[in-house]
Amino acid sequence: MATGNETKVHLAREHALELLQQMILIRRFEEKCAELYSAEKIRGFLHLYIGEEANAVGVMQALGPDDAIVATYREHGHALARGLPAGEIMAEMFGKASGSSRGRGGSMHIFDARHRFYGGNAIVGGGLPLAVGLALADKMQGNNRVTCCFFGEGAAAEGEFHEALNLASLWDLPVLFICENNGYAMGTALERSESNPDISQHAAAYSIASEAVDGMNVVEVEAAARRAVDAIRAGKGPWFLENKTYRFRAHSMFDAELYRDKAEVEKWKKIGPVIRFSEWLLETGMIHQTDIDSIEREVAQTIDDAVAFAEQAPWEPVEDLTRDVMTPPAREEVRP
Amino acid sequence: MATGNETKVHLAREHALELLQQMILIRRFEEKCAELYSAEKIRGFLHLYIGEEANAVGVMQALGPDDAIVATYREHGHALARGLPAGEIMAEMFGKASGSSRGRGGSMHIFDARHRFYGGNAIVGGGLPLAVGLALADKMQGNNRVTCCFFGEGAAAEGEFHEALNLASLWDLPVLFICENNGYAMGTALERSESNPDISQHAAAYSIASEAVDGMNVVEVEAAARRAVDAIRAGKGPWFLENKTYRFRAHSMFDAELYRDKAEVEKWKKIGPVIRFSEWLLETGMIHQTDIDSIEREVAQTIDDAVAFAEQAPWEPVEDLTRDVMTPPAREEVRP
Amino acid sequence: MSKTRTLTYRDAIREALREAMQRDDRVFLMGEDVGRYGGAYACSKGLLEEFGEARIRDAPLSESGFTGAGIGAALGGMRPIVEIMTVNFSLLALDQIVNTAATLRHMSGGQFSVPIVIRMATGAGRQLAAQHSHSLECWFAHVPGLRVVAPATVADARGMLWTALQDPDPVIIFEHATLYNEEGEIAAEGEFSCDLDKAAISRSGRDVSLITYSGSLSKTLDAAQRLAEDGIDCEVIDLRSLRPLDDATIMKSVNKTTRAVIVDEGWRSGSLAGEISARIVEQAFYSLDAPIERVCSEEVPIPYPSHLEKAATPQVESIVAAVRKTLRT
Amino acid sequence: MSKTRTLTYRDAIREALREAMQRDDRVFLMGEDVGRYGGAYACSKGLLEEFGEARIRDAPLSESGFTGAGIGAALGGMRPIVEIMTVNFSLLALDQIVNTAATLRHMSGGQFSVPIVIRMATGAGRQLAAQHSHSLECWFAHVPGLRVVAPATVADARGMLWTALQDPDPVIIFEHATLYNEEGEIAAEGEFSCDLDKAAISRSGRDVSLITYSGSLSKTLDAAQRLAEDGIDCEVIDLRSLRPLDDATIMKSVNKTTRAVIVDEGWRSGSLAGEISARIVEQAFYSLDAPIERVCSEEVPIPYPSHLEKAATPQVESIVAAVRKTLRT
Ligand SMILES: Cc1ncc(C[n+]2csc(CCOP(=O)(O)OP(=O)(O)O)c2C)c(N)n1
Ligand SMILES: Cc1ncc(C[n+]2csc(CCOP(=O)(O)OP(=O)(O)O)c2C)c(N)n1
Ligand SMILES: [Mg+2]
Ligand SMILES: [Mg+2]
Repeated sequence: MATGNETKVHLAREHALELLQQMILIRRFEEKCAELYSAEKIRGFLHLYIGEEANAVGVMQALGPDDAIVATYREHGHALARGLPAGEIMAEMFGKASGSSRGRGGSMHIFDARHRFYGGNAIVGGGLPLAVGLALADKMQGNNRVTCCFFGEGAAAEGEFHEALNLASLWDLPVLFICENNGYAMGTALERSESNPDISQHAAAYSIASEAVDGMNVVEVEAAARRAVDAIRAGKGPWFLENKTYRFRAHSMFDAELYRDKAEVEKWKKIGPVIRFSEWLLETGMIHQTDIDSIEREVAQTIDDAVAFAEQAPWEPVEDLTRDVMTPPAREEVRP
Repeated sequence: MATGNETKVHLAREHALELLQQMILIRRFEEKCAELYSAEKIRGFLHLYIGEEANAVGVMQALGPDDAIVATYREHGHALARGLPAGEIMAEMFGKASGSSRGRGGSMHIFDARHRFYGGNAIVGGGLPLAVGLALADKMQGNNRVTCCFFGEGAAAEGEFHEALNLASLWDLPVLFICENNGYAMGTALERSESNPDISQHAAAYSIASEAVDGMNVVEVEAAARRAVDAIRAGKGPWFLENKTYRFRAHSMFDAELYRDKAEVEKWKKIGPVIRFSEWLLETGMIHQTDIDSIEREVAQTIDDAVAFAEQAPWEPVEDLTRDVMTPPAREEVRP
Repeated sequence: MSKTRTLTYRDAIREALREAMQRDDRVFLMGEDVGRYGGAYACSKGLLEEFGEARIRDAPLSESGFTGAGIGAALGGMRPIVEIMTVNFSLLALDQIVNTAATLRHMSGGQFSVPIVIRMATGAGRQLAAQHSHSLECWFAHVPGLRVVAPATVADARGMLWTALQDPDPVIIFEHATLYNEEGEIAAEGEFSCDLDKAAISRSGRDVSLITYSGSLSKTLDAAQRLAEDGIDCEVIDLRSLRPLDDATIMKSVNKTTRAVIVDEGWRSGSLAGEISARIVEQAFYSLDAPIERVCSEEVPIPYPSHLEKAATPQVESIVAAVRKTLRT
Repeated sequence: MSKTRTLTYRDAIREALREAMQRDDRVFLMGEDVGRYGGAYACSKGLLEEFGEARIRDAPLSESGFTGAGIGAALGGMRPIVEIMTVNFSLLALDQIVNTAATLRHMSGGQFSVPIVIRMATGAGRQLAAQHSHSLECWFAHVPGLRVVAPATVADARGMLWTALQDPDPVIIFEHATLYNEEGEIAAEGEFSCDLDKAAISRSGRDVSLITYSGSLSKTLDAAQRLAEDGIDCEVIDLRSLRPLDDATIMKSVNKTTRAVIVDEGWRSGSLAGEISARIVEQAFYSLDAPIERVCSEEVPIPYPSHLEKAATPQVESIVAAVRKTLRT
């Protein structure tokens, strides 16, 4: 995987394979989730990211291990791209004690302190002020870290979105805002919820630099994210990317999809991030079908392992019901 | 008083005197309030409008009796300019049963159904969604009415401001937004609360037409309000005016004014709406000192009457404490 | 009139919405995804086609904004029904509901009433975890200026809406998320609207009064059934109205049975059950033969896994145990 | 250590803020007008000059935004003190407080704690009418994941903040708006921090337990004083902590006196007083010689005029009357 601060993406073969591998992992992982949802292994709300993989995968390339991530209820992709163990994510969805959040959160609330992955927030817009605060803490402590906040275009109508953008800009905080504009908030098309559907203009109203990005193109997303992260690390305050993307599946497993045409979905599927990137790589000769086959095999193995891990993971004992509501005294920090 | 839909202000002598009279009434009324606050006749929070009179007076000229007003806790001026009886406003501040709101509300909560005066709202930004709803009701019922919503520039940072602007524009509602930008929200200067202190840019982000206006110049305010109201009545959706103004007094009677220079206040006082307008009228020869004297006399009488009315007004009996929490069954409407 | 039909709670709501829209052209429905999507819980499916976009009004994600707009529209002569998807999201609208809707009449000295109806889903039981499963009915029931109801039956889901719309003051309707698929019988035709004030005796009995509401009613009835097999005769009260509370019905029952168990899905501390217990002590202290028992949710944000979610909320077993406990003394 | 000094509640808070800032550089104060203006209630006057704009951080009017930012900053290793001017405005921040701060630890399976302190003014008594005078402590006390305290004395105003800052979980501190000018004695120097858990016996007595908190404490003590003149010996309990409640102290007192009166400025229906009453019934039923009395606010948005505001809220007279009533039976 490419590292360093260069804005230009070095599309070395190895990096290309890495990007493709991650997107395919997310795709297959979520296809499995849908299956397991039907099998009633996964319950509650399940929001799939299928079609939007290029965004999480592209953006994560630009972030280092010390940076922080805040995501939404549609966060399996972000969690996987961030490197959270697939088994723990799956166990979380099973509600098992070995899950990322001890099974307490489920699909919408995946957390991982080791990866500075701050959820998993099922309140639309609710993660934005949180991200601002994480960045504020970094700024006040002199850490050169970035907080990356993912949210949907639907969140842009919420007051919390605006309050957060204003604070981030006013205080010059190192926040990377990633608006994953997939055109719909549940069944509401953007034009029907925003008087001005050009989301990046809102960023401009707060004097935040912004860019619109093709969120179906992982290379473009990575490049834009690198530019943004470089600017943020250089102390230029927050940055806003609007990634134009699309979800191929229903909003959640309860959605009858009455609000959009099948044809529209099909049109977008043709330019899907996985198919487009892999075809392009094949065409340029950078990779071969055998590479894809071996990725698929590896991914299948990872997912099998994840499911096995989740299956055999223990349930939290009922006696522990009220643990982790308050921090137990023993763990209390003593300072200064 | 000039009526009709013309955008151009006919500054006939009579109209000029009317504008001046209203501004002086507000000025003297509030000076009296300050006195009565020291005398402990008025209690709670008292926010004076002194210095900002041109805004309420100018805007009200453009509105008809069927239009609706939503204001803030700094609303004595708006209430007077809207034509609410001074005695009832004063009685409200005394907490008497003859007050505009039966004394239940006090200075921050003046209401008057006869004048479609919907308060008096002490939650910064809280009136904006309300105004949107009033306008929505008009639109749905086919009424060609305008809802005029006053608020301070401090409100622009609140999420409710943004949610309301979006709804008004998205649904093309007849709302006239009047941002009274007096430079401070309590002790916080605009530059210290908005990453982009150009408030009208926020309106633009929602595709709402806007104009910045000299809020110390009553004639200019009236002209701008007429243009706005004409556009709204013509079905062009909401309109946004940013009136640049200044408050000469403290935020409330508790404010030590640590956050601004005396010199700044003095500078603004020199271009105060009353002094500037009256001097200009005298210079042009449209009015004479005797006109001003007679306005002052009339106003003094009005205020004396108002205070007398408030003094002699009855207190609400304690037995009626819980009246007007719920609508009594007798008053229930039967329909359809 | 003796003919009946079976329908789901969801369909009852849809029918009530439809009827209200037909009967009064001031009525409209506003909320996130009530139109094209058909409602998060599908309560308004099909209504957009019948009544159009103006009256089945999809709102952007802005709970405070559209709830406030509903309040304004009510002031302006309309009869809005605002749908908030889940009580957790209503936290974003509480400023408008509490600081404006509930106070406006009083602050204006009685000049302005706010005839708005706000519907929202509440409660746990669908494994939606800590940000979608709260039961905050007690918060709303605390606020003067609001009326709060909780239809627990299909008949009430069908009947309360129209009455709420006739009310000149704000009415909050709580719909428990586990009820939407429940079926019940109602009259085939006629007038369905019903009162909003009175608690109902869902089952009459002599030994102990079980007081409950909303999603806990059916669990409580099941518990009563199970206890009946052991010869314990429970009276079950469905509160229906959470503000005001129907003290008379409660006290009459407790005076008769001398024992009370309150079943409430709210977290125990500060629950509505606490209020009811306090009232019984104030009004029927000398009738009581045993301490009042409360069966409430445990003090934990609702966890995702089914076994923990069940353990966190009232269940038939915990109700049965509480009844046995109150009878042992 | 026996030397004492007199200071106001406001100054006690300021001193506590100052000390916290000096002791721990992770601590900062954030809120509307905490800096240049000196705080709406002047609690932070002078601190900007001492600690600078980064640590005495004026926030734009955006309660949800800056409260959420405080939560994030707490996650990020800081120890933020967020000031919300008045509990009424906290309605705009409840989503962040309840859906995020209170749930995050649980939802993350214990990985993330949120060591934030949120201070806010509460209560009536200053003629600020229906949008500035609520007492919603009971709402917060209902929520698992929060700790809620209400310093009623100058010593607690001085001492609770530091302890709250040591707590790894969110702590809400309610400051009654009528207390800021009150004076009290505290030690001249030394360590001021005090526990957050235990109720205090503010006056010990044998005849009846008066249980109260925050702004009602001094009224309750005055009532006890007046009753003492008639030979009635009241025990007065200052709850101090509203979540968790110190049941042990309450029950010990009630077991001794056999009678309880709860004084709570919240509206009666759904008040914290209801919860306390329910707990007494659950834990000390057989000790009770009379129904528990509640002295609460009337069910009305707080009106502006002084005589109505007084009538709406607990007063010495109403407390005295309630005590006499409970003793008559
Ligand atoms: C405050 C709030 N309101 C409503 C919801 C219900 N809801 C969940 S997802 C969603 C749509 C969000 O759309 P968007 O932000 O575009 O994200 P996407 O789902 O498209 O990724 C809605 C309305 C919620 N979770 N939170
Ligand atoms: C939601 C909310 N937060 C805080 C306050 C306290 N407060 C009252 S007025 C005010 C300043 C408002 O400034 P602005 O909107 O510019 O109006 P101005 O007072 O200058 O007319 C503040 C912070 C409030 N009333 N409501
Ligand atoms: Mg979307
Ligand atoms: Mg201002």
